[in-house]
Amino acid sequence: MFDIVHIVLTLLLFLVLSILNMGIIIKVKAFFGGRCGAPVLQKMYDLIKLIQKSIKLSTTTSWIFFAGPLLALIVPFFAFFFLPFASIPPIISFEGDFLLFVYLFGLLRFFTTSSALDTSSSFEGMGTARELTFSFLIEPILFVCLIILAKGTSSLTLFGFFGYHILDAWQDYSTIFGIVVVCFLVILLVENSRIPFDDPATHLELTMIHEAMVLDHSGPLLAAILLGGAMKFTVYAVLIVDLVIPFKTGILFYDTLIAIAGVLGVGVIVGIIESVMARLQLISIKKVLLGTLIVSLFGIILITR
Amino acid sequence: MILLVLCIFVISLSIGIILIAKSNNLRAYTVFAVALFHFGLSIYLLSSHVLDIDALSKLILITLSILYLGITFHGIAYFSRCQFTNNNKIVTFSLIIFIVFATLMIIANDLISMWIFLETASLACTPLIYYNENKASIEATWKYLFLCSIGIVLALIGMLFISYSAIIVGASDTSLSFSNILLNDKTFNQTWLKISFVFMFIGFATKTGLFPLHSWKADAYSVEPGIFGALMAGGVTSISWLALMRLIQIMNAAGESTLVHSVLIFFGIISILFASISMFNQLDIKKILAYSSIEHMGIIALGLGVGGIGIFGALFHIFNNALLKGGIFIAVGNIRRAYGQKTTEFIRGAIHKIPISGTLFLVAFLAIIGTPPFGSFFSLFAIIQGSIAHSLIISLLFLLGLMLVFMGMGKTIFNASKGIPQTIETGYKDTIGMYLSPLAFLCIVLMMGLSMPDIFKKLLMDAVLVLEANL
Amino acid sequence: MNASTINTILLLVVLINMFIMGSNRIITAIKAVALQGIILALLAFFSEEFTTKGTILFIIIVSIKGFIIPLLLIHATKFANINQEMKPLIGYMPTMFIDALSVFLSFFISQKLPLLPSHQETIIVPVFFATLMSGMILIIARQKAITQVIGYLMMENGVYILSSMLTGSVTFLAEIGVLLDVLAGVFIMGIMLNHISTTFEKGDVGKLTSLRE
Amino acid sequence: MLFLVSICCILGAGILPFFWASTQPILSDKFSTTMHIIGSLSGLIFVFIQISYQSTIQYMLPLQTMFGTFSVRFDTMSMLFLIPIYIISAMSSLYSISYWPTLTKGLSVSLKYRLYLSFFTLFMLLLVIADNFIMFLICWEIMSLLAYFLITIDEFNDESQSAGYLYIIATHSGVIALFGMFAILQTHFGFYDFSSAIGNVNVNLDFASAIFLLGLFGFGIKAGIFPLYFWLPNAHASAPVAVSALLSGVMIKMGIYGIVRVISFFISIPHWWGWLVFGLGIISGILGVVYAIAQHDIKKLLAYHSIENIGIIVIGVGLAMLGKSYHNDILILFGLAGALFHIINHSLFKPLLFYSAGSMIEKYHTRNISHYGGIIKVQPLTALFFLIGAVAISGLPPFNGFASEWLLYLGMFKSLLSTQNALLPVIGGVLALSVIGGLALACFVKVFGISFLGKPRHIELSNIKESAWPMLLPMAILSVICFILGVFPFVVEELLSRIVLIFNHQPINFKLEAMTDLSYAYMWFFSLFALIAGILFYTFRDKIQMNIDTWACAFPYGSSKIQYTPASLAEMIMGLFSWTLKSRHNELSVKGIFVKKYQYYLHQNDKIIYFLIKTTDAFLVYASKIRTLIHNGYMGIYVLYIFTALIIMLLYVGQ
Repeated sequence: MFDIVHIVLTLLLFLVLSILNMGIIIKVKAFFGGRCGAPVLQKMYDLIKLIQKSIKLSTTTSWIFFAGPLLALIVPFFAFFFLPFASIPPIISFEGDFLLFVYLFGLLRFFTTSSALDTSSSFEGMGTARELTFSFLIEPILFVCLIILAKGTSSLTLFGFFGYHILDAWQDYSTIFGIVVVCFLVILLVENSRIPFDDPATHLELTMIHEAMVLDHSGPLLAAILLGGAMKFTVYAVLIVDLVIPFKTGILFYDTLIAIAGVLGVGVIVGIIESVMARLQLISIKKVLLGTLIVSLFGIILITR
Repeated sequence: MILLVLCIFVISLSIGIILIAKSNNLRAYTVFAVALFHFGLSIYLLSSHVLDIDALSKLILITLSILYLGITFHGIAYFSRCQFTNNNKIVTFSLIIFIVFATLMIIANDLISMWIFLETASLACTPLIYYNENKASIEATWKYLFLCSIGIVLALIGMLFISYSAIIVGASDTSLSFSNILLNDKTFNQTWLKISFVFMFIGFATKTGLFPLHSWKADAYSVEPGIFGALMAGGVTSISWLALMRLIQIMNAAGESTLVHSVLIFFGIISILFASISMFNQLDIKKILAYSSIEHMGIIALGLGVGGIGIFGALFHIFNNALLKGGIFIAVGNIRRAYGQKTTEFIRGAIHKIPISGTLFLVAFLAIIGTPPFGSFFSLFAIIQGSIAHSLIISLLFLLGLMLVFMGMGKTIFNASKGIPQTIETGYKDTIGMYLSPLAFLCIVLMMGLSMPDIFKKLLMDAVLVLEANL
Repeated sequence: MNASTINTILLLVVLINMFIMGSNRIITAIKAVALQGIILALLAFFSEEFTTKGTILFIIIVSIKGFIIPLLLIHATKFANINQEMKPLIGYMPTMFIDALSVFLSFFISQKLPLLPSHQETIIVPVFFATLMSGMILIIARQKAITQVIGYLMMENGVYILSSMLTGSVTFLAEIGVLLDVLAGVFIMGIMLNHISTTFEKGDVGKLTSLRE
Repeated sequence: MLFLVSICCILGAGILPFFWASTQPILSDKFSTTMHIIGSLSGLIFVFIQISYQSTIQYMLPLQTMFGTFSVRFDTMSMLFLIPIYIISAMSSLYSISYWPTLTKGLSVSLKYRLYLSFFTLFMLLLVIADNFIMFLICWEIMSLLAYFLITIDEFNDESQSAGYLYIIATHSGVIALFGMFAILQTHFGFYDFSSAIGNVNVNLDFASAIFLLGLFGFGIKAGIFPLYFWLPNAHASAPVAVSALLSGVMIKMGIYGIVRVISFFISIPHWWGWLVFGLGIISGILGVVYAIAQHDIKKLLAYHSIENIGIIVIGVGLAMLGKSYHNDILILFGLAGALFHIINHSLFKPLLFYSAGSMIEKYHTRNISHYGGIIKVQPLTALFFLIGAVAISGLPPFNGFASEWLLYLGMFKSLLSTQNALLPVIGGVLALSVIGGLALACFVKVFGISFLGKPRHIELSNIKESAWPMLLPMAILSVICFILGVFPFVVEELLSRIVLIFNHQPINFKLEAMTDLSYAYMWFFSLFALIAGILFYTFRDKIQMNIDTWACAFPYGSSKIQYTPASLAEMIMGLFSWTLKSRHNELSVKGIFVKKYQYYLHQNDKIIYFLIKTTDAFLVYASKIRTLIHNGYMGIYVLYIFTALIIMLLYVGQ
């Protein structure tokens, strides 16, 4: 009984954190811009507003158009089931769960891109092409990180990666894990289409990546996508926090507090990055990602030495 | 004795009929009757011990007899089609002469008479090439005749040398009967023996058509009618292989088998490789069969050269090759008649235009390149095994050659047999007389592959024993 | 007949070879080959003991080699309107040079071969090789069919040297050498037939090089 | 017994139409299909019984050749390969009721089609159970030939004729290599059948490498491993769809079957064998998918995906080989099990994709996906099945493609932890699989998005209807199997680990066990999905209004041709792989103020096939020059050959 309550509470916390994080990024950016900025809960208001609207569909769309937003909502939520948060063990954990974790996001990508193509808009086609290319490029980086983590912690579950052994692993492989953290940060930025890889706030369709794909989603569908995006961000943030804050106090309350602070901290960092950096040229994104891949390969060489 | 009289009677009767008869049909029937008689005779010779002939001769005899029977059966239908265009007096006469001398050559028991009969039999084929009486056929005839004559001269020189090699060691018996040559293995001077081997090998190999002695083949096979091509590619080559195998026997007896083997392997490999690259972009379906013939001569040479199970394969392959070449040449002849052309520029979709001959053509092709479960596959496989037991490099070259052959030959054959036929109307239709013999040949080869009769297997094994080098 | 006489006559045969190599008219070459054949027949006849069978053989060979075949050839050239030119594929001087080389080669080879003592002092074997090779060279170096027949006749003369002089005891083989001449006759027929078939078309009579890839 | 029944039924499916197809064409098609399905069902029952009894049966047949008696042997590996043969051939037969009706295609060609189809199935069945080498070769060759006749069954299509030619030369070259391989096994090792050779060939002897290389070449051509896949795209593209499904789904797996069998002969394996196979697997996997993205011809694209999947399978086999040579049991177990599982999976989803592609091609008479668009509107079921196939082949959960890739990944990660040796292949394999996965996803988003979604580009959709049930039913069945195998992959665990024993000759300390956890996770996922989707649907079902045009930057939506094309969608990824591609495009030059009608094309093609064809052409020209040179018509020259041969031989004898 306690377990179910536990789970529900964690999931609720996760939802709240997701919405908060988006607000925090906006707040940080506003701070750097010298503005006051929207309230931290602005995103929630947006979602509520969107949910009340009706769903306007283009005549070219089909049921695939719904699959994208639906999965965008479900997959990040489900992915959180695999992650340890603070000292709370994950709901599902088995050998090789990290592969399912990665490939579920693949499934998500399949359907978001498909639903983008469902509109027959050429902007969305453009966005799809970019999204596919960049996600294809970060795939190997992610796997290199996973190899390093698996090797470093000698386990094959996400819980194992970020759970009990992580502290020892940090002591043994601090440099390499540093690389992993950087890689995860890059992955987080790319996957969640943040600056410098993509600008979610741009107004020009031609330069968008992820945003271009959701041009035709309206009302509750857009709300699903936005909430899903926020959850996805938080999932990655939790990954980073689990990695960066390996030590546990052993008391659930403090651990949770630290973790929450960590997740919000990731939001702050991303906000800072978005404020101080400009968006990269499309062409140079490939180079940056390839560079990251090479850096991560160094990590592999170091760990298997 | 009675047999001899009977033979002479049959031969003279048939020649008489051919000379007197007024119609092409009657001559064709006569030749077929001779073939039937010959078939019966071969069966009799195989089963009895009237003539003391060895298994090698028996094998070639039965091969030739089956082939000849099929060809002459096809001849009945064939000649009745061109009733009024060509007179077949000379051709049928040559056919009779050929089979008579070929048989004599097979049962000959000394080198000189073997040589004479072989040359006569091969010269008897010249009218067959000339049958169409046009410019191309005369040139091909000329080349065949001339190159064969060069071969004849060289073989004669070889025999003179072998007798000299007997003289020089002061042997008492200098006659060139096989029993003498094979038994008294030390009565020859080795140097002269080797030189004579070279001359005789080149001489006889000119008739088999190993590269680079092959030059007449493509011309002769491409100009003559398919039915005669069948006889030459199946029959003449087989009997000249018999001559070559006698040579091998002689050299084995003299303890020079290593030399023979290396020579055979060398010629085998270069024949296969040359034939394989010659087949590319070859539009003439008869020429491609000529090159295929060169290739198979190479395969047989290789099989005999590598020894072991390769000899078995080679002997079996002689049999298969004779029948398959016979079958495919007849089928090609039918196709050529149906289209009036012999290049794939015009021949397309043969299996639609003349379904039975076209299909036979395709299947015979598949059998020729060694598709299981035809007998040719087993012989080929045995030769591959032999060559692998001998040397890996050689067998790899061999396999490479086989692949190239398929690439080159397949293109032409598939183009010819598949696709959409052009509407050339020649009025030709398949009749049972036109396709029965290739069908029968294919069936025999297939049967040999799936379940070889024990009697035939024993024959092959005995023939292998004859050829095996007792080092 | 002693060895030196035989050698002198055989040298004459070699000289005739050279002469044919150098001659640029077909009729001259035909006549030279005929002469060579007669000389060889005489040589064989006088080097053996006198027998009736030998005489008959001698008469047959002289008539075939010396008269029938050459006359047939000459007739064929006229019948088929064949130009008297040799049409060399390789020039006259190079041919002669190659032929000379082949003679040296023949002598070189023959030294290495084991021979009966009686044959060692004569030059039968080298002359055989030289004549054989000369015939081959003529066939290779000249384009026309008729010159190739001449070359073939030379080869055949070479074989005759071998069969009559070296292996005299195996007379049967020597006799069947005559059969080769029959072939030569067939060739000539072929040339005539070719003439018949090509009279109506323009083309190089007697070259027979149209069948190729 | 059941097996005999199945063989007879399948035989009957091919032969019986000859008796009454002329009078009752429709009924005869259905009857033939029924026979085939009955045969397959009885065969499948036989297979499952055998698997559950775990017995190996061996029969001698009354056919004796000089190279041993024909014999058949049912071991676990044969059983595994029998399953797809039965399923897919029955599906193809069913599909053909609509796809190849006797009524419209013509009597004689349909009879041939049915005949070839049943014999093709039959010889594949016999091939898998053949024990004697000669019987194996016979079945192999006849199967290859029948495939050729099936590819070129459309005589009026020059494309399929030339593709067939390419196929047949490739496959025959492979067969010749196999002749060589089996000849070595017989002469140097004295083995005449598989059962005696398995685990008995000592690798230290000479010729072991020759066996391996010849086998890899011969079987690799059939499987379509880089760089021997050159025949595959064209053959798959121009064959009838039901045949392509069989070729891609089943026939090319026979190559893998051969490779695994050959490797299982050896007691131990040198390191370089495993590296070679593994490297070839990686290259074919990546290049296959890259070329697939570049393709716009849907069947060719699927064909390249076969190369990719074969690459994945070969990676697994290579891992198993490396495991064997490095004594790493985990790699053997997971590598081979993953490969075998992927074989089954690929043989399910690839036919599914081919069938659904065929259902489109049948209606629109073009294979070029840039002409399609919006098909989901008129053929919703085809679209659904294609989508399932696409998700499965991209290796995404919850379908079977993911399950097998997951197994491979897991094996690699496990061996990463357990030992220090063979780290490099593991890392390489993981990266390769991830790259392949990402690219495959991109590719199928492209195919699915371009052909089914959006608006029709060149084709009028108004009078097009969904395909008939015989075409849909096979897709439905395969989709269901894909889903079941994806969600409950543990059903094959036992079977796979038993086959690994055949390969390894000795027990393995590890077990495949984690697969139940996967199903458990899926259960969570599905319940979550149902919950959320249900709630959302219930809440928002009234709010849907479908009455606007797509957003076009505040302009009215223009022509449907302004949609993204397959080329433009793939351009960005292809930019990364431009060095492997042969591209051809016209100048992009728009002149003047008022732009006139302008066409731009971009064709990106396989550089390797291009290179091979170019070299072959050059070789052919050279070869025919040699022939012309040698066969020049001059008699003197011919005599010169004889003369030269004489002189050379004399010199040889003289020395």
